[in-house]
Amino acid sequence: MKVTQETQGTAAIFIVEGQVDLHTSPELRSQLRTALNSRSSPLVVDLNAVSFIDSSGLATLIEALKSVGSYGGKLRLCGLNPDVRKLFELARLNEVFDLRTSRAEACGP
Amino acid sequence: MKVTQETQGTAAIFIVEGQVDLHTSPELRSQLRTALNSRSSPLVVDLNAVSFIDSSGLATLIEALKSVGSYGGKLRLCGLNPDVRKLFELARLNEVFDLRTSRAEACGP
Amino acid sequence: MNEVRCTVPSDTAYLPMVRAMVTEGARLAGFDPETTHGILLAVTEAVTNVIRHAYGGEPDQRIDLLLGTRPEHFRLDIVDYGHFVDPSKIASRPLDDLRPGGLGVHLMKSIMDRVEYRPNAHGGTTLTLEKHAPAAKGSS
Amino acid sequence: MNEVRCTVPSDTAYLPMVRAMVTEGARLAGFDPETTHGILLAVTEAVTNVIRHAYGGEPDQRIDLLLGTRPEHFRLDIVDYGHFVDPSKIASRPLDDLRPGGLGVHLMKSIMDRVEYRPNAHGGTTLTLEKHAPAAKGSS
Ligand SMILES: Nc1ncnc2c1ncn2[C@@H]1O[C@H](COP(=O)(O)OP(=O)(O)O)[C@@H](O)[C@H]1O
Ligand SMILES: Nc1ncnc2c1ncn2[C@@H]1O[C@H](COP(=O)(O)OP(=O)(O)O)[C@@H](O)[C@H]1O
Repeated sequence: MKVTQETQGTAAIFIVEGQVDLHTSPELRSQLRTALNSRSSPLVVDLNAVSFIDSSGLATLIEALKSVGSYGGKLRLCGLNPDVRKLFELARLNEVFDLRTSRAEACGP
Repeated sequence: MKVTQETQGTAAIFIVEGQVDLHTSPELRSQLRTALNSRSSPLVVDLNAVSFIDSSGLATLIEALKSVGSYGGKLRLCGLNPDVRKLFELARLNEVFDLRTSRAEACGP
Repeated sequence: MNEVRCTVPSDTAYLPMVRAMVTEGARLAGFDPETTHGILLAVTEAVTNVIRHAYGGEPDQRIDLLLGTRPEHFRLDIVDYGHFVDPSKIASRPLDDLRPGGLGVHLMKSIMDRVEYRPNAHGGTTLTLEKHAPAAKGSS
Repeated sequence: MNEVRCTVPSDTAYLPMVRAMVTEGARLAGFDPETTHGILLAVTEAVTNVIRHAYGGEPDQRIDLLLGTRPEHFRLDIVDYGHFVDPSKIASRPLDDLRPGGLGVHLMKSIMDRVEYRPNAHGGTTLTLEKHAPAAKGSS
Protein backbone atom coordinates (compact mmCIF):
# COMPACT_ATOMS: atom_id res chain seq x y z
CA MET A 1 0.00 0.00 0.00
CA LYS A 2 1.10 3.53 -0.73
CA VAL A 3 -0.67 6.72 0.35
CA THR A 4 0.04 10.03 -1.38
CA GLN A 5 -1.32 13.31 -0.02
CA GLU A 6 -2.39 16.28 -2.08
CA THR A 7 -4.39 19.42 -1.35
CA GLN A 8 -6.86 21.17 -3.64
CA GLY A 9 -8.50 24.27 -2.22
CA THR A 10 -9.53 23.28 1.29
CA ALA A 11 -9.71 19.58 0.34
CA ALA A 12 -7.12 17.17 1.76
CA ILE A 13 -6.83 14.33 -0.76
CA PHE A 14 -5.44 10.89 0.07
CA ILE A 15 -4.60 8.74 -2.94
CA VAL A 16 -4.38 5.13 -1.81
CA GLU A 17 -2.67 2.47 -3.94
CA GLY A 18 -2.29 -1.29 -3.56
CA GLN A 19 -3.52 -3.57 -0.80
CA VAL A 20 -5.19 -2.28 2.37
CA ASP A 21 -5.32 -4.90 5.13
CA LEU A 22 -4.43 -5.21 8.81
CA HIS A 23 -0.76 -4.92 7.87
CA THR A 24 -1.09 -1.64 6.00
CA SER A 25 -4.20 0.11 7.39
CA PRO A 26 -2.30 1.58 10.42
CA GLU A 27 -0.26 3.61 7.93
CA LEU A 28 -3.45 4.90 6.27
CA ARG A 29 -4.89 5.72 9.71
CA SER A 30 -1.83 7.71 10.75
CA GLN A 31 -1.86 9.70 7.51
CA LEU A 32 -5.56 10.53 7.91
CA ARG A 33 -4.89 11.50 11.53
CA THR A 34 -2.72 14.49 10.51
CA ALA A 35 -5.54 15.95 8.38
CA LEU A 36 -8.09 15.24 11.14
CA ASN A 37 -5.89 16.95 13.71
CA SER A 38 -5.77 20.09 11.57
CA ARG A 39 -9.56 19.83 11.08
CA SER A 40 -9.36 19.76 7.27
CA SER A 41 -12.54 19.45 5.23
CA PRO A 42 -13.46 17.86 2.96
CA LEU A 43 -11.23 14.84 3.46
CA VAL A 44 -11.15 12.97 0.15
CA VAL A 45 -9.97 9.37 -0.06
CA ASP A 46 -9.37 8.21 -3.63
CA LEU A 47 -9.56 4.42 -3.79
CA ASN A 48 -9.12 4.13 -7.54
CA ALA A 49 -5.73 2.40 -7.36
CA VAL A 50 -6.69 0.08 -4.51
CA SER A 51 -6.46 -3.55 -5.59
CA PHE A 52 -7.67 -4.96 -2.29
CA ILE A 53 -9.29 -3.62 0.87
CA ASP A 54 -10.66 -5.54 3.84
CA SER A 55 -12.64 -4.76 6.99
CA SER A 56 -9.59 -3.19 8.70
CA GLY A 57 -9.60 -0.66 5.84
CA LEU A 58 -13.32 -0.07 6.41
CA ALA A 59 -12.68 0.32 10.15
CA THR A 60 -10.07 2.98 9.39
CA LEU A 61 -12.55 4.86 7.19
CA ILE A 62 -15.38 4.58 9.76
CA GLU A 63 -13.02 5.99 12.38
CA ALA A 64 -12.18 8.91 10.10
CA LEU A 65 -15.88 9.46 9.36
CA LYS A 66 -16.65 9.71 13.07
CA SER A 67 -13.68 12.03 13.72
CA VAL A 68 -14.51 14.35 10.86
CA GLY A 69 -18.11 14.53 12.11
CA SER A 70 -16.90 15.64 15.53
CA TYR A 71 -15.77 18.99 14.09
CA GLY A 72 -18.47 19.26 11.43
CA GLY A 73 -16.19 18.35 8.51
CA LYS A 74 -16.89 16.08 5.57
CA LEU A 75 -15.35 12.80 4.39
CA ARG A 76 -15.84 11.70 0.81
CA LEU A 77 -14.69 8.60 -1.02
CA CYS A 78 -14.14 8.23 -4.76
CA GLY A 79 -12.77 5.79 -7.31
CA LEU A 80 -14.43 2.66 -5.95
CA ASN A 81 -14.02 -0.18 -8.44
CA PRO A 82 -16.79 -2.85 -8.57
CA ASP A 83 -14.96 -5.16 -6.10
CA VAL A 84 -14.53 -2.36 -3.56
CA ARG A 85 -18.12 -1.18 -4.04
CA LYS A 86 -19.28 -4.74 -3.38
CA LEU A 87 -17.47 -4.71 -0.03
CA PHE A 88 -19.22 -1.45 0.95
CA GLU A 89 -22.56 -3.00 0.00
CA LEU A 90 -21.92 -6.21 1.95
CA ALA A 91 -21.07 -4.12 5.01
CA ARG A 92 -24.07 -1.84 4.32
CA LEU A 93 -21.77 1.16 4.29
CA ASN A 94 -22.64 2.42 0.80
CA GLU A 95 -25.39 4.58 2.32
CA VAL A 96 -23.29 5.62 5.30
CA PHE A 97 -20.37 7.02 3.31
CA ASP A 98 -20.53 9.84 0.79
CA LEU A 99 -19.40 7.98 -2.34
CA ARG A 100 -18.47 10.18 -5.29
CA THR A 101 -17.79 9.15 -8.87
CA SER A 102 -14.70 11.28 -9.49
CA ARG A 103 -11.98 12.99 -7.50
CA ALA A 104 -13.02 16.37 -8.95
CA GLU A 105 -16.57 15.86 -7.76
CA ALA A 106 -15.34 14.74 -4.34
CA CYS A 107 -13.25 17.91 -3.94
CA GLY A 108 -16.14 20.25 -4.81
CA PRO A 109 -18.28 22.24 -2.38
CA MET B 1 -0.98 -19.14 -21.44
CA LYS B 2 -3.00 -18.36 -24.54
CA VAL B 3 -1.84 -18.66 -28.15
CA THR B 4 -3.67 -16.84 -30.95
CA GLN B 5 -2.88 -17.53 -34.61
CA GLU B 6 -3.01 -14.99 -37.41
CA THR B 7 -1.70 -14.91 -40.96
CA GLN B 8 -0.25 -11.95 -42.82
CA GLY B 9 0.86 -12.60 -46.39
CA THR B 10 2.82 -15.85 -46.19
CA ALA B 11 3.67 -15.28 -42.51
CA ALA B 12 2.07 -17.48 -39.83
CA ILE B 13 1.95 -15.40 -36.65
CA PHE B 14 1.63 -16.85 -33.15
CA ILE B 15 0.71 -14.35 -30.45
CA VAL B 16 1.60 -15.85 -27.08
CA GLU B 17 0.17 -14.46 -23.83
CA GLY B 18 0.78 -15.30 -20.18
CA GLN B 19 3.08 -17.87 -18.65
CA VAL B 20 5.02 -20.42 -20.70
CA ASP B 21 6.33 -23.30 -18.61
CA LEU B 22 6.32 -27.11 -18.66
CA HIS B 23 2.58 -27.03 -18.02
CA THR B 24 1.72 -24.83 -21.00
CA SER B 25 4.55 -25.28 -23.54
CA PRO B 26 3.01 -28.50 -25.01
CA GLU B 27 0.06 -26.37 -26.17
CA LEU B 28 2.45 -23.90 -27.85
CA ARG B 29 4.33 -26.81 -29.44
CA SER B 30 1.17 -28.33 -30.89
CA GLN B 31 0.04 -25.02 -32.35
CA LEU B 32 3.46 -24.43 -33.96
CA ARG B 33 3.35 -28.00 -35.30
CA THR B 34 0.37 -27.25 -37.59
CA ALA B 35 2.25 -24.38 -39.27
CA LEU B 36 5.41 -26.50 -39.53
CA ASN B 37 3.44 -29.36 -41.11
CA SER B 38 2.14 -27.00 -43.80
CA ARG B 39 5.70 -25.67 -44.28
CA SER B 40 4.73 -22.05 -43.60
CA SER B 41 7.39 -19.34 -43.70
CA PRO B 42 8.16 -17.08 -42.01
CA LEU B 43 6.89 -18.39 -38.69
CA VAL B 44 6.56 -15.38 -36.38
CA VAL B 45 6.27 -15.81 -32.62
CA ASP B 46 5.21 -12.61 -30.86
CA LEU B 47 6.27 -12.77 -27.19
CA ASN B 48 5.12 -9.26 -26.28
CA ALA B 49 2.36 -10.42 -23.89
CA VAL B 50 4.45 -13.19 -22.30
CA SER B 51 4.87 -12.52 -18.57
CA PHE B 52 7.02 -15.58 -17.95
CA ILE B 53 8.91 -18.11 -20.06
CA ASP B 54 11.28 -20.86 -18.92
CA SER B 55 13.61 -23.36 -20.56
CA SER B 56 10.71 -25.56 -21.68
CA GLY B 57 9.53 -22.58 -23.72
CA LEU B 58 13.04 -22.16 -25.14
CA ALA B 59 13.12 -25.90 -25.94
CA THR B 60 9.84 -25.53 -27.86
CA LEU B 61 11.27 -22.63 -29.87
CA ILE B 62 14.56 -24.47 -30.56
CA GLU B 63 12.55 -27.43 -31.83
CA ALA B 64 10.58 -25.14 -34.13
CA LEU B 65 13.80 -23.50 -35.35
CA LYS B 66 15.23 -26.87 -36.30
CA SER B 67 12.02 -27.99 -38.02
CA VAL B 68 11.66 -24.79 -40.01
CA GLY B 69 15.28 -25.14 -41.12
CA SER B 70 14.58 -28.62 -42.46
CA TYR B 71 12.40 -27.15 -45.23
CA GLY B 72 14.35 -23.95 -45.73
CA GLY B 73 11.80 -21.76 -43.90
CA LYS B 74 12.40 -18.96 -41.40
CA LEU B 75 11.47 -18.50 -37.73
CA ARG B 76 11.43 -15.02 -36.25
CA LEU B 77 10.71 -13.82 -32.72
CA CYS B 78 9.49 -10.38 -31.72
CA GLY B 79 8.25 -8.47 -28.69
CA LEU B 80 10.86 -9.70 -26.21
CA ASN B 81 10.63 -7.66 -23.01
CA PRO B 82 13.84 -7.14 -20.97
CA ASP B 83 13.19 -10.18 -18.73
CA VAL B 84 12.65 -12.47 -21.73
CA ARG B 85 15.66 -11.04 -23.54
CA LYS B 86 17.77 -11.74 -20.46
CA LEU B 87 16.72 -15.41 -20.60
CA PHE B 88 17.81 -15.64 -24.25
CA GLU B 89 21.15 -14.07 -23.32
CA LEU B 90 21.73 -16.41 -20.36
CA ALA B 91 21.05 -19.37 -22.66
CA ARG B 92 23.20 -17.76 -25.40
CA LEU B 93 20.31 -18.00 -27.80
CA ASN B 94 20.12 -14.30 -28.68
CA GLU B 95 22.52 -14.91 -31.59
CA VAL B 96 20.89 -18.20 -32.60
CA PHE B 97 17.38 -16.81 -33.04
CA ASP B 98 16.33 -14.08 -35.44
CA LEU B 99 15.05 -11.49 -32.93
CA ARG B 100 13.02 -8.65 -34.43
CA THR B 101 11.87 -5.45 -32.76
CA SER B 102 8.29 -5.39 -34.06
CA ARG B 103 5.73 -7.79 -35.44
CA ALA B 104 5.62 -5.82 -38.71
CA GLU B 105 9.35 -6.19 -39.13
CA ALA B 106 9.16 -9.90 -38.29
CA CYS B 107 6.50 -10.45 -40.99
CA GLY B 108 8.50 -8.71 -43.72
CA PRO B 109 10.59 -10.36 -46.43
CA MET C 1 -3.00 -35.53 -4.04
CA ASN C 2 -4.53 -32.29 -5.20
CA GLU C 3 -4.11 -30.40 -1.99
CA VAL C 4 -1.61 -27.72 -1.08
CA ARG C 5 -0.50 -27.34 2.53
CA CYS C 6 1.15 -24.25 3.81
CA THR C 7 2.37 -23.02 7.16
CA VAL C 8 2.77 -19.29 7.62
CA PRO C 9 3.60 -17.17 10.68
CA SER C 10 0.74 -15.34 12.40
CA ASP C 11 2.14 -12.11 11.07
CA THR C 12 0.08 -9.67 8.99
CA ALA C 13 3.11 -9.21 6.71
CA TYR C 14 2.23 -12.60 5.20
CA LEU C 15 -1.36 -11.68 4.25
CA PRO C 16 -0.38 -10.81 0.65
CA MET C 17 1.33 -14.21 0.32
CA VAL C 18 -1.78 -15.98 1.57
CA ARG C 19 -3.84 -14.03 -0.96
CA ALA C 20 -1.38 -14.90 -3.76
CA MET C 21 -1.74 -18.59 -2.91
CA VAL C 22 -5.52 -18.39 -2.70
CA THR C 23 -5.69 -16.51 -6.01
CA GLU C 24 -3.86 -19.37 -7.72
CA GLY C 25 -6.08 -21.91 -5.95
CA ALA C 26 -9.18 -20.14 -7.25
CA ARG C 27 -7.66 -20.04 -10.73
CA LEU C 28 -7.04 -23.80 -10.61
CA ALA C 29 -10.69 -24.22 -9.63
CA GLY C 30 -11.66 -22.12 -12.66
CA PHE C 31 -13.25 -19.21 -10.76
CA ASP C 32 -13.96 -15.86 -12.36
CA PRO C 33 -12.13 -12.73 -11.08
CA GLU C 34 -15.15 -11.39 -9.18
CA THR C 35 -15.74 -14.62 -7.24
CA THR C 36 -12.00 -14.90 -6.65
CA HIS C 37 -11.94 -11.41 -5.17
CA GLY C 38 -14.72 -12.32 -2.74
CA ILE C 39 -12.79 -15.40 -1.63
CA LEU C 40 -9.67 -13.26 -1.06
CA LEU C 41 -11.70 -10.99 1.19
CA ALA C 42 -13.18 -13.87 3.20
CA VAL C 43 -9.78 -15.55 3.63
CA THR C 44 -8.16 -12.28 4.69
CA GLU C 45 -10.86 -11.74 7.34
CA ALA C 46 -10.41 -15.31 8.59
CA VAL C 47 -6.61 -15.16 8.84
CA THR C 48 -6.75 -11.69 10.39
CA ASN C 49 -9.12 -13.04 13.07
CA VAL C 50 -6.74 -15.90 13.83
CA ILE C 51 -3.87 -13.44 14.25
CA ARG C 52 -5.90 -11.05 16.43
CA HIS C 53 -8.22 -13.28 18.40
CA ALA C 54 -6.71 -16.78 18.50
CA TYR C 55 -3.14 -15.53 18.96
CA GLY C 56 -3.80 -12.12 20.53
CA GLY C 57 -1.61 -10.41 17.94
CA GLU C 58 1.50 -12.53 18.56
CA PRO C 59 3.25 -12.62 15.18
CA ASP C 60 5.39 -15.74 15.64
CA GLN C 61 2.72 -18.39 16.04
CA ARG C 62 1.76 -20.98 13.46
CA ILE C 63 -1.13 -20.94 10.99
CA ASP C 64 -1.67 -23.99 8.77
CA LEU C 65 -3.53 -23.62 5.53
CA LEU C 66 -4.92 -26.60 3.60
CA LEU C 67 -6.06 -25.65 0.17
CA GLY C 68 -8.15 -28.18 -1.76
CA THR C 69 -8.05 -27.67 -5.49
CA ARG C 70 -10.71 -29.27 -7.61
CA PRO C 71 -12.72 -27.87 -10.52
CA GLU C 72 -15.54 -25.45 -9.60
CA HIS C 73 -14.93 -25.80 -5.90
CA PHE C 74 -12.75 -23.87 -3.47
CA ARG C 75 -11.96 -25.17 -0.01
CA LEU C 76 -9.56 -23.80 2.57
CA ASP C 77 -8.99 -25.09 6.09
CA ILE C 78 -7.35 -22.54 8.39
CA VAL C 79 -5.85 -24.23 11.42
CA ASP C 80 -4.58 -22.42 14.51
CA TYR C 81 -3.11 -23.68 17.79
CA GLY C 82 -4.27 -20.75 19.88
CA HIS C 83 -7.01 -19.72 22.21
CA PHE C 84 -10.23 -21.65 21.43
CA VAL C 85 -13.54 -19.83 21.57
CA ASP C 86 -17.03 -21.34 21.48
CA PRO C 87 -18.02 -20.96 17.80
CA SER C 88 -21.50 -19.80 18.82
CA LYS C 89 -19.85 -16.71 20.32
CA ILE C 90 -18.05 -15.82 17.10
CA ALA C 91 -20.24 -13.22 15.43
CA SER C 92 -19.97 -9.73 14.00
CA ARG C 93 -21.65 -6.65 15.44
CA PRO C 94 -25.12 -5.64 14.19
CA LEU C 95 -24.56 -3.76 10.92
CA ASP C 96 -26.57 -0.72 12.02
CA ASP C 97 -24.33 -0.21 15.07
CA LEU C 98 -21.80 1.93 13.23
CA ARG C 99 -18.35 1.54 14.75
CA PRO C 100 -14.92 0.48 13.53
CA GLY C 101 -14.46 -3.30 13.43
CA GLY C 102 -16.82 -6.18 13.94
CA LEU C 103 -17.50 -6.95 10.26
CA GLY C 104 -15.19 -9.87 9.43
CA VAL C 105 -17.45 -12.80 10.31
CA HIS C 106 -20.41 -11.15 8.59
CA LEU C 107 -18.35 -10.72 5.41
CA MET C 108 -17.13 -14.34 5.47
CA LYS C 109 -20.67 -15.64 5.90
CA SER C 110 -22.05 -13.34 3.18
CA ILE C 111 -19.44 -14.47 0.68
CA MET C 112 -18.76 -18.16 1.30
CA ASP C 113 -21.10 -21.14 0.99
CA ARG C 114 -19.67 -22.74 4.14
CA VAL C 115 -18.04 -21.13 7.20
CA GLU C 116 -17.51 -23.70 9.93
CA TYR C 117 -15.47 -23.50 13.14
CA ARG C 118 -14.36 -26.73 14.85
CA PRO C 119 -12.13 -27.30 17.89
CA ASN C 120 -8.88 -29.17 17.16
CA ALA C 121 -7.96 -32.28 19.17
CA HIS C 122 -4.63 -30.64 20.09
CA GLY C 123 -6.13 -27.25 21.01
CA GLY C 124 -6.99 -24.34 18.78
CA THR C 125 -9.54 -24.08 16.02
CA THR C 126 -10.01 -25.19 12.44
CA LEU C 127 -12.08 -22.91 10.27
CA THR C 128 -13.31 -24.36 6.98
CA LEU C 129 -14.25 -22.00 4.17
CA GLU C 130 -15.90 -23.35 1.04
CA LYS C 131 -17.22 -21.81 -2.13
CA HIS C 132 -18.78 -23.37 -5.20
CA ALA C 133 -18.30 -21.76 -8.59
CA PRO C 134 -21.34 -19.56 -9.36
CA ALA C 135 -22.39 -21.71 -12.35
CA ALA C 136 -22.04 -24.97 -10.42
CA LYS C 137 -24.00 -23.64 -7.45
CA GLY C 138 -27.48 -24.41 -8.75
CA SER C 139 -26.58 -27.86 -9.98
CA SER C 140 -25.05 -29.12 -6.74
CA MET D 1 9.53 -17.91 12.86
CA ASN D 2 9.95 -16.14 9.57
CA GLU D 3 9.75 -19.15 7.36
CA VAL D 4 6.94 -20.36 5.16
CA ARG D 5 6.55 -24.08 4.51
CA CYS D 6 4.52 -25.41 1.67
CA THR D 7 3.78 -28.83 0.24
CA VAL D 8 2.62 -29.01 -3.36
CA PRO D 9 1.94 -31.96 -5.66
CA SER D 10 4.59 -32.77 -8.30
CA ASP D 11 2.20 -31.50 -10.94
CA THR D 12 3.16 -28.77 -13.42
CA ALA D 13 -0.32 -27.24 -12.90
CA TYR D 14 1.01 -25.90 -9.57
CA LEU D 15 3.99 -24.03 -11.09
CA PRO D 16 2.09 -20.69 -11.19
CA MET D 17 1.23 -21.11 -7.50
CA VAL D 18 4.87 -21.75 -6.64
CA ARG D 19 5.83 -18.62 -8.57
CA ALA D 20 3.12 -16.59 -6.81
CA MET D 21 4.50 -17.68 -3.44
CA VAL D 22 8.08 -16.97 -4.46
CA THR D 23 7.11 -13.54 -5.83
CA GLU D 24 5.69 -12.62 -2.42
CA GLY D 25 8.78 -14.04 -0.70
CA ALA D 26 11.02 -11.88 -2.88
CA ARG D 27 8.81 -8.88 -2.13
CA LEU D 28 9.16 -9.49 1.61
CA ALA D 29 12.92 -9.61 1.13
CA GLY D 30 12.71 -6.26 -0.67
CA PHE D 31 13.92 -7.44 -4.09
CA ASP D 32 13.46 -5.40 -7.27
CA PRO D 33 11.25 -6.78 -10.10
CA GLU D 34 14.21 -7.77 -12.31
CA THR D 35 15.93 -9.80 -9.59
CA THR D 36 12.56 -11.30 -8.61
CA HIS D 37 11.99 -12.40 -12.19
CA GLY D 38 15.36 -14.18 -12.25
CA ILE D 39 14.50 -16.00 -9.03
CA LEU D 40 11.15 -17.09 -10.51
CA LEU D 41 12.99 -18.56 -13.47
CA ALA D 42 15.51 -20.43 -11.30
CA VAL D 43 12.79 -21.81 -9.01
CA THR D 44 10.68 -22.90 -12.00
CA GLU D 45 13.67 -24.78 -13.46
CA ALA D 46 14.36 -26.43 -10.12
CA VAL D 47 10.77 -27.56 -9.49
CA THR D 48 10.41 -28.69 -13.11
CA ASN D 49 13.53 -30.85 -12.70
CA VAL D 50 12.11 -32.42 -9.53
CA ILE D 51 8.90 -33.28 -11.39
CA ARG D 52 10.70 -34.67 -14.44
CA HIS D 53 13.85 -36.23 -13.04
CA ALA D 54 13.27 -37.02 -9.36
CA TYR D 55 9.67 -38.20 -9.89
CA GLY D 56 9.83 -39.25 -13.58
CA GLY D 57 6.81 -37.11 -14.39
CA GLU D 58 4.47 -38.62 -11.78
CA PRO D 59 2.13 -35.78 -10.80
CA ASP D 60 0.94 -37.04 -7.41
CA GLN D 61 4.19 -37.04 -5.48
CA ARG D 62 5.18 -34.58 -2.79
CA ILE D 63 7.40 -31.51 -3.06
CA ASP D 64 8.17 -29.52 0.08
CA LEU D 65 9.16 -25.89 -0.18
CA LEU D 66 10.81 -24.00 2.68
CA LEU D 67 10.93 -20.30 2.03
CA GLY D 68 13.12 -18.20 4.28
CA THR D 69 12.11 -14.55 4.38
CA ARG D 70 14.58 -12.05 5.69
CA PRO D 71 15.52 -8.62 4.34
CA GLU D 72 17.81 -8.60 1.30
CA HIS D 73 18.09 -12.36 1.22
CA PHE D 74 16.07 -15.03 -0.56
CA ARG D 75 16.35 -18.68 0.35
CA LEU D 76 14.30 -21.63 -0.84
CA ASP D 77 14.82 -25.30 0.01
CA ILE D 78 13.14 -27.65 -2.46
CA VAL D 79 12.75 -31.11 -0.94
CA ASP D 80 11.76 -34.23 -2.88
CA TYR D 81 11.35 -37.86 -1.83
CA GLY D 82 12.19 -39.32 -5.24
CA HIS D 83 15.04 -40.80 -7.13
CA PHE D 84 18.38 -39.47 -5.84
CA VAL D 85 21.11 -38.62 -8.32
CA ASP D 86 24.76 -37.88 -7.58
CA PRO D 87 24.83 -34.06 -7.60
CA SER D 88 28.08 -34.11 -9.60
CA LYS D 89 26.09 -35.64 -12.46
CA ILE D 90 23.50 -32.87 -12.47
CA ALA D 91 24.61 -30.50 -15.21
CA SER D 92 23.20 -28.84 -18.31
CA ARG D 93 24.38 -29.52 -21.87
CA PRO D 94 27.19 -27.40 -23.37
CA LEU D 95 25.52 -24.21 -24.60
CA ASP D 96 26.94 -24.51 -28.13
CA ASP D 97 25.34 -27.93 -28.61
CA LEU D 98 22.01 -26.54 -29.86
CA ARG D 99 19.16 -28.87 -28.99
CA PRO D 100 15.90 -28.63 -27.08
CA GLY D 101 16.34 -28.99 -23.30
CA GLY D 102 19.40 -29.21 -21.10
CA LEU D 103 19.45 -25.57 -19.94
CA GLY D 104 17.78 -25.58 -16.53
CA VAL D 105 20.79 -26.17 -14.28
CA HIS D 106 22.84 -23.66 -16.25
CA LEU D 107 20.12 -21.02 -15.77
CA MET D 108 19.84 -21.72 -12.01
CA LYS D 109 23.61 -21.41 -11.57
CA SER D 110 23.79 -18.24 -13.67
CA ILE D 111 21.07 -16.54 -11.67
CA MET D 112 21.43 -17.67 -8.05
CA ASP D 113 24.26 -17.10 -5.60
CA ARG D 114 23.96 -20.64 -4.23
CA VAL D 115 22.68 -23.82 -5.89
CA GLU D 116 23.35 -26.83 -3.70
CA TYR D 117 22.05 -30.39 -3.94
CA ARG D 118 22.12 -32.63 -0.83
CA PRO D 119 20.78 -36.14 -0.25
CA ASN D 120 18.01 -36.41 2.36
CA ALA D 121 18.27 -38.87 5.24
CA HIS D 122 14.92 -40.38 4.23
CA GLY D 123 15.73 -40.59 0.51
CA GLY D 124 15.39 -37.94 -2.17
CA THR D 125 17.17 -34.66 -2.55
CA THR D 126 17.14 -31.18 -1.04
CA LEU D 127 18.10 -28.37 -3.37
CA THR D 128 18.93 -25.04 -1.73
CA LEU D 129 18.66 -21.88 -3.80
CA GLU D 130 19.90 -18.59 -2.39
CA LYS D 131 20.11 -15.06 -3.69
CA HIS D 132 21.32 -11.88 -2.05
CA ALA D 133 19.77 -8.57 -3.01
CA PRO D 134 21.97 -6.90 -5.67
CA ALA D 135 22.87 -3.97 -3.41
CA ALA D 136 23.70 -6.22 -0.44
CA LYS D 137 25.86 -8.50 -2.58
CA GLY D 138 29.08 -6.50 -2.36
CA SER D 139 28.77 -5.81 1.35
CA SER D 140 28.29 -9.44 2.41
N1 LIG E 1 -10.42 -17.06 15.23
C1 LIG E 1 -11.10 -16.57 16.30
N2 LIG E 1 -10.83 -17.01 17.55
C2 LIG E 1 -11.50 -16.51 18.60
N3 LIG E 1 -12.46 -15.58 18.52
C3 LIG E 1 -12.80 -15.09 17.31
C4 LIG E 1 -12.13 -15.56 16.14
N4 LIG E 1 -12.68 -14.93 15.09
C5 LIG E 1 -13.61 -14.09 15.58
N5 LIG E 1 -13.70 -14.17 16.92
C6 LIG E 1 -14.66 -13.41 17.78
O1 LIG E 1 -15.74 -12.95 17.00
C7 LIG E 1 -15.84 -11.52 17.03
C8 LIG E 1 -16.30 -10.96 15.69
O2 LIG E 1 -15.27 -11.08 14.71
P1 LIG E 1 -15.28 -10.11 13.43
O3 LIG E 1 -16.67 -10.09 12.88
O4 LIG E 1 -14.23 -10.56 12.51
O5 LIG E 1 -14.98 -8.66 14.00
P2 LIG E 1 -13.68 -8.11 14.77
O6 LIG E 1 -12.60 -9.12 14.61
O7 LIG E 1 -13.36 -6.83 14.10
O8 LIG E 1 -14.14 -7.92 16.20
C9 LIG E 1 -14.46 -11.05 17.46
O9 LIG E 1 -14.49 -9.81 18.09
C10 LIG E 1 -14.01 -12.17 18.39
O10 LIG E 1 -14.55 -12.00 19.67
N1 LIG F 1 16.20 -33.02 -9.39
C1 LIG F 1 16.96 -33.84 -10.18
N2 LIG F 1 17.05 -35.15 -9.89
C2 LIG F 1 17.77 -35.96 -10.68
N3 LIG F 1 18.46 -35.55 -11.76
C3 LIG F 1 18.40 -34.26 -12.11
C4 LIG F 1 17.65 -33.33 -11.34
N4 LIG F 1 17.79 -32.13 -11.92
C5 LIG F 1 18.56 -32.30 -13.00
N5 LIG F 1 18.96 -33.57 -13.13
C6 LIG F 1 19.87 -34.11 -14.18
O1 LIG F 1 20.62 -33.03 -14.74
C7 LIG F 1 20.38 -32.92 -16.15
C8 LIG F 1 20.41 -31.47 -16.60
O2 LIG F 1 19.27 -30.78 -16.11
P1 LIG F 1 18.79 -29.45 -16.86
O3 LIG F 1 19.98 -28.58 -17.12
O4 LIG F 1 17.69 -28.84 -16.10
O5 LIG F 1 18.26 -29.93 -18.30
P2 LIG F 1 17.07 -30.94 -18.66
O6 LIG F 1 16.27 -31.15 -17.43
O7 LIG F 1 16.32 -30.23 -19.74
O8 LIG F 1 17.74 -32.18 -19.15
C9 LIG F 1 19.06 -33.62 -16.38
O9 LIG F 1 18.93 -34.11 -17.69
C10 LIG F 1 19.08 -34.73 -15.34
O10 LIG F 1 19.82 -35.83 -15.80
